Amino acid sequence: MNSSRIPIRKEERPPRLIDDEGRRVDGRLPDELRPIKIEVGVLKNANGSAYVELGRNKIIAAVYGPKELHPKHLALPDRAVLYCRYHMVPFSVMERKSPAPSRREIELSKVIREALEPALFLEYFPRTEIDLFIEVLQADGGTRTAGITAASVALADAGIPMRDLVAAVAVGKVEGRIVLDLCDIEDKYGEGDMPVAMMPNLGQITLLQADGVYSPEEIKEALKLAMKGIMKIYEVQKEALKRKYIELKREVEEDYGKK
Amino acid sequence: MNSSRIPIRKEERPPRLIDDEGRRVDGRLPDELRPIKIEVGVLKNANGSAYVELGRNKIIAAVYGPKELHPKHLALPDRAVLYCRYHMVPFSVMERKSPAPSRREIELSKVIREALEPALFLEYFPRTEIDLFIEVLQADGGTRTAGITAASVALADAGIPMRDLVAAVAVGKVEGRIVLDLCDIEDKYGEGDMPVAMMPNLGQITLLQADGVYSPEEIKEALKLAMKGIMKIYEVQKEALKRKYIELKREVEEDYGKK
Amino acid sequence: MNSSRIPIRKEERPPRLIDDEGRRVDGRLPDELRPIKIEVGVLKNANGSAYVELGRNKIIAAVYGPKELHPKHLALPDRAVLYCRYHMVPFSVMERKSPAPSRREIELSKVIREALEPALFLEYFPRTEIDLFIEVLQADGGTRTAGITAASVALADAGIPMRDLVAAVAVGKVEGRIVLDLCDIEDKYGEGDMPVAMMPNLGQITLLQADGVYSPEEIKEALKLAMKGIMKIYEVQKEALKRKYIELKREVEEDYGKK
Amino acid sequence: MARSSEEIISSLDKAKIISLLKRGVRLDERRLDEVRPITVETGVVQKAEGSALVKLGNTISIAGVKAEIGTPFSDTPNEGVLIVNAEFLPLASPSFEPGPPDENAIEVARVVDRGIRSSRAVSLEDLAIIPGKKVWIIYVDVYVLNHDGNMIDASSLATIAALLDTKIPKVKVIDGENIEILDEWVPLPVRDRPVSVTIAKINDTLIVDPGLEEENIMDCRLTLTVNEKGEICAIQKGIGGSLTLEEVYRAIDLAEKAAKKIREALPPLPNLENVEWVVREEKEEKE
Amino acid sequence: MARSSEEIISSLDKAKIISLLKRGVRLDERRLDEVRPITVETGVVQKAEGSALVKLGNTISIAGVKAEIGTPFSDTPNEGVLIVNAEFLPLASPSFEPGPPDENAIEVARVVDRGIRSSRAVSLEDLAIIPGKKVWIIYVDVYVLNHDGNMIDASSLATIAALLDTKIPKVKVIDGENIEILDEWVPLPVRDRPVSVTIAKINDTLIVDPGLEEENIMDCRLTLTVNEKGEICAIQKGIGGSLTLEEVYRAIDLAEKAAKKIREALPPLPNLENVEWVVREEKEEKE
Amino acid sequence: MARSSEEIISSLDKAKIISLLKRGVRLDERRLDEVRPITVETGVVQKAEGSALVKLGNTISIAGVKAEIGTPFSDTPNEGVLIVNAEFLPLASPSFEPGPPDENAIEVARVVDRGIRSSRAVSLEDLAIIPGKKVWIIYVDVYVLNHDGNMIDASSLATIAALLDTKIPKVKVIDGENIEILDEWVPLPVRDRPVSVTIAKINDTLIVDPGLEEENIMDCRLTLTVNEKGEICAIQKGIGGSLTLEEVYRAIDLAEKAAKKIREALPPLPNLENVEWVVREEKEEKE
Repeated sequence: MNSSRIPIRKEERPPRLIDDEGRRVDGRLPDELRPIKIEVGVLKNANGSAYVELGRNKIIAAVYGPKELHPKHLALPDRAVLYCRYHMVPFSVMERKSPAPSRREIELSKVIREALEPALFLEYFPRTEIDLFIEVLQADGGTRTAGITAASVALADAGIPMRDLVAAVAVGKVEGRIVLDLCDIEDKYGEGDMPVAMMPNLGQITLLQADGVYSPEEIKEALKLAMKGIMKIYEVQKEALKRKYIELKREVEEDYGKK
Repeated sequence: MNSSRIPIRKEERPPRLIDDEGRRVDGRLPDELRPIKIEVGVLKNANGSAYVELGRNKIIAAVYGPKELHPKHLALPDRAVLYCRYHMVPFSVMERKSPAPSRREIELSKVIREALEPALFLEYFPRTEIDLFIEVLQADGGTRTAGITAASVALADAGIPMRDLVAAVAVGKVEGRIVLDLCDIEDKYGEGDMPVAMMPNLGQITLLQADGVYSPEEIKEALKLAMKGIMKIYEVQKEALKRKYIELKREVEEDYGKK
Repeated sequence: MNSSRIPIRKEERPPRLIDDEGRRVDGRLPDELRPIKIEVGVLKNANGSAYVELGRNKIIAAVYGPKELHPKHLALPDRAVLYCRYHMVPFSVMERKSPAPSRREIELSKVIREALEPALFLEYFPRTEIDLFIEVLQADGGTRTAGITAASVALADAGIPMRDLVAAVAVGKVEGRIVLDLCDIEDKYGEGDMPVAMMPNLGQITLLQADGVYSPEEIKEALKLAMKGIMKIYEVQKEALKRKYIELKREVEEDYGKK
Repeated sequence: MARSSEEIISSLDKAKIISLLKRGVRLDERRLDEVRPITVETGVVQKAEGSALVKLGNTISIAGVKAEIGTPFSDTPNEGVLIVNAEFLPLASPSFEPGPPDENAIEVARVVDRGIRSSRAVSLEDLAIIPGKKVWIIYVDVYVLNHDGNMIDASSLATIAALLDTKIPKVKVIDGENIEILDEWVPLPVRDRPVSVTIAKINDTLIVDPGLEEENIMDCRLTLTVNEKGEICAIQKGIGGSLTLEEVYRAIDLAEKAAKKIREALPPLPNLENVEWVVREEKEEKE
Repeated sequence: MARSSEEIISSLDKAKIISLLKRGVRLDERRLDEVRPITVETGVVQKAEGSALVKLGNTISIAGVKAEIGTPFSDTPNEGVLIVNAEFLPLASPSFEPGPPDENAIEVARVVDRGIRSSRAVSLEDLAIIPGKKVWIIYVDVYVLNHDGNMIDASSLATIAALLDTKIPKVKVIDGENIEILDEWVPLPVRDRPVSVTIAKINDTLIVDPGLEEENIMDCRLTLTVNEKGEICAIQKGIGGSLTLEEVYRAIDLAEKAAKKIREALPPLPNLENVEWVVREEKEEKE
Repeated sequence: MARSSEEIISSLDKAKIISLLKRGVRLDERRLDEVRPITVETGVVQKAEGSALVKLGNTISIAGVKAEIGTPFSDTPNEGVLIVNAEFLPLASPSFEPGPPDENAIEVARVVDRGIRSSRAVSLEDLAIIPGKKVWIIYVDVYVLNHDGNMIDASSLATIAALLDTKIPKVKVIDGENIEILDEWVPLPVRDRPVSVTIAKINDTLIVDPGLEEENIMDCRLTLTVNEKGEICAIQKGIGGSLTLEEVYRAIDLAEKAAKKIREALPPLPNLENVEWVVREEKEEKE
């Protein structure tokens, strides 16, 4: 709340967010995803981990558990507790963010947890805790959904039994049009942001939020577009997990070969 | 500590706090209480609750317990622990108050607890906790004493066995005179404030504080005036409890009537 | 980070920190300690305590324990936990320090603990805690080392079995020369500070830190000078403990004498 | 993170609620799409610039507005600042603990804030006094006094009612630099009345405005905030559990209808024609 | 909230103390109205603007004063600011834990502060430098080093002694705007020496200056702060338990007498005649 | 304070490591004075002014630099401000908990900071914009992503690499008062590349760059930071345990050699010839 701060990087609003040919600020069409890359098992210590790049987003997720829960009176007799922390490193954004969790980060940690819970068989691990940590190393719009995409892969990598993967993407409204996968300039200067997560195979929505103003029809259009994007992301998730599995297989075989 | 803040509501000192006829800023005589209203059982979830209006003070008190105390090593083997939190909502005062407890609120929570403890048979409930929450919705001078008045009724409403009710009022010194029940202008611009709580039937003082300068004789005069006010408040407390009891009786009878 | 603060006490850099005759700002020679005074058993409640004056440093240390550790899951099955808190009172320095522990105080609490641990037979007291509190009442350069000197005496006073006392002193670099026991002006305007703690009788270094730039040879010179200072301090520590013992003996004898 | 004690409900109660819902009936005899009785009382705290006490059945929220003059955010130098803070008071429920707002209270505050911000309910550009330097800072503090389910809608309603009740003093700016607070009080520029409606899903049934027992067993909730035009201006899915697309569409229908009903409990929008929040005066040039 | 371990005293000890008190005798052989031996040493910390170490029996408090130039509170623009902070150091007692001040330490700070403020011991209006803009901020930090009962009186005494010991530099204000700190140090404007006296009630007996064992079993305490004229300038009842009117009157008598005695241990009031804290200078007009 | 679970290692493992060390061999087959493979990748976070990801074996640290314009410290009015903050992320190890930095993370930050400050690696006097009023504030945040031992050296390396990667905009000062940020980016004035080398002592053997299993059983560690000239510019002994003078001398030798090797992984120093961070302009005099 201090306007005396002089910003050293300016992100000015471009004159148009969508041009006459329907191209967006980064050249994408309204229903086009940004380039996405997923790597599995990037951290040695975690039971499962994944790294996601989506546009300039760089996000890492790690899973520890199931493990004993301290203090014990917080344990649940009939299922595991899922703990989730979404966090942005201070240099992930234009203006340095305090390392302490903001109200925004606390809310997002909650909705991300609630977006993943429906996919997990938490009842298989009573009295335990599964810890999920999401670190945003660079933020470029859509970090919560990219974080869910990463987290879901990390949970699978940790061998936590799941009903389905959870894939997520944000849709939104930019110059009156519903578009897929907002980048940060669209997020900042557009008219609305609607993050969606689904279990794609089960057709179940596990996260839905929105700001901005929408007619009921626009919401329907947005959700359909989101589903389209989610299906693509789902494929990339599965690819990444398969790749890890194949690598693992090769390593194991090589190990045997050695002997 | 920032004088750059521009106050949007001015509470200027009136030229006189007591006029030639002995009338105070709000027209009261020196030994006159402000209008008082007490309602019992205003909150459904609490085991006991009360709402007090005294002048423009609006205060709500709620009691939960006796209940199990966590963590257990804080429990006492021979009596219940009374926990008390006095809190002002941010918009209860002219200048917005931070919602976090101030040092003042921490001190008042302590002295209020200590003003009520002597009235309670805490030894009847070993190893348990009784929680008392006082929220000041609007503050107008004398909130701690009005809070005690409310809390004592809420404790009775919760069925906690008591030696006596505790009734409380502030007296003080305004333009050299000892007056009863200071309003906030008198509190701010007067010469002293002396909050007093008593178990009226037992003649026992359970809270006594003062700021300002007093001769020993003035203290005696002030305490006598406080007792007078306390007796009136005590009647209103008993009235309120009786009314609740009668209503309850009627409801019960009506319920029986239905059948 | 607020230059609008107007300092009311100026500590200006003297034109020379060492004069042509090798005298330092307070008249000492490079290898000279400041006057030191140690008193044992200055606090009645603590199991052990010591007060140290070194130059204008005034430091008090107290030990409680070995005692039961709460919460119990922090206890170690094979040894006592040593807890250490180094703290400066707000008025111990030129510019008032916030009473909350700073990052500096947290680091120093850690290195002081680690400087004392090697001297203690912690394995004699499994599942317990030994608490060590160091309060800097006035700071004059070298508070961490003077704090260790005090703490070690307080531990001995508490009867905690020790391999050796720990004695400590800072050396440093001032106008290119290695000097013993920096005072605060030398600490502030000199080129480097190197706090050292040892178990003098065992020839073991238990604390070693440095800022400033040193050639390997300068480090050797500095460590030798530190050892020299430490030996002197060690003598004062033992003197102080002996004095306490003699006093105690006299008191006991007098008590018997009375009878 | 762990469900609080109150939420551990016997499987008996759960079975009962579900079997009632299957017959289209609720524990408290409401219809599935029926909101509990609402009362909105404004002006309850005279020392606040605006205030409202809302009862939604037995859920009680109080909101108060305080206004100050302060510095704008660096990325919106020409707008006033609106800050919504929500707290669950320990007197409201045996499951609330004293302490700073937890994730649940923060979620409520942020959902309420989002509805107001998206609908541009308060036109913040009217609250700039000296652009880039001095603007109105509007604090809304919402406190839940009794928790009987659906704190989001109760808090949202209390917030917008308190904003509608708010008056701030007109401000004079002299020579673009000096501020004088006038003794003429004007309504806050409130231009929409967004209403949030929470739908709970219990075992494939959608119900409007869940009560506490319903919340304790719901699979998930969806909150939709609806503006005066019937547009959706904020969405928040909460609690683990999931929804199909069709369920989302049905929830939107339910919310649209309920919002109209709920809005009737609110005071009308203020008449802002000819209202000025800042007057500017240039003193004669010094020679 | 819960009594600390140290306060759980065997009923044997309690019985012993009470039976002694019935015969007018105390554990440490003091009379009922007798204060423990007091020593007050000022100037113990040279880097502080003022300091004092107080021993009240085996209870030890140290207070230090630091002065800064800062901004006044908005409701008292023409007064300096005095802030009293008290902490119970963990080295003072096995029952103290490291951490920010708890309710007990806060109570001590506020009672000490109240006595000084009510008696106008420090004339804050002398500490305004540029009214509304720059004033002296006087911090007093009181630390209890050893707790053997009655920390309020020990801390109160250390505070007033440290204030009496305090010197601040004279300040020059040039053209009503610029501040220059001069090298001439003047005493703080201390104009009264309020003394607090704590009376404990144990089983209907009133005793002055309770020691730790007495505090552990007392029914309640009443602290009365007495100014130079013998007027009462602050009262604080503490600890559950209650008092009759007559007991309050007796406590006042006891406090009046003890205060006179205790005040003898304090340094005298400074001579403030002809002392100026701020000098104002107008530079020649620029043409 | 208590050793974390991970650190409780079976005595079997300990015996194995020690018996290997006696034969001059380490668990991972390194020589005693051998540092694990190092990779340094800079520019990994484009929104940061500078960044670097460092792998030291399986220990991973990421550092990012953000620059702001702010107020200098009152005791160094003519210097920019450098703030190093280190955090151990809970995703880095099963033994790390979410929460503010504990004593271990604070120690890392302060040791890293000390090396940079003592070696004057960043010439802070170049970062003053308007002396006493406006200076560059340089924040370095170092995060450990995977902990496999020796976080100090990994964090120190990431920090200096990120600083070497940093570019800040040139600033124009007009009439000594107004600041304009130009669109010309210049390297941060980094003039030395201090490298920290941590030596562990296990049972009288000194080893360089301890891995996690080695750290868990080490008696103590000594970190020596070495500048470009081969001088020591920071020392930190850590962990209970002790060293003889001779061991310190040997550690210095080991550190000198390792530092040269490690420095090869760093980018070169920037060319600062003719680089200006601030340009000053006087507008024509007003008449």
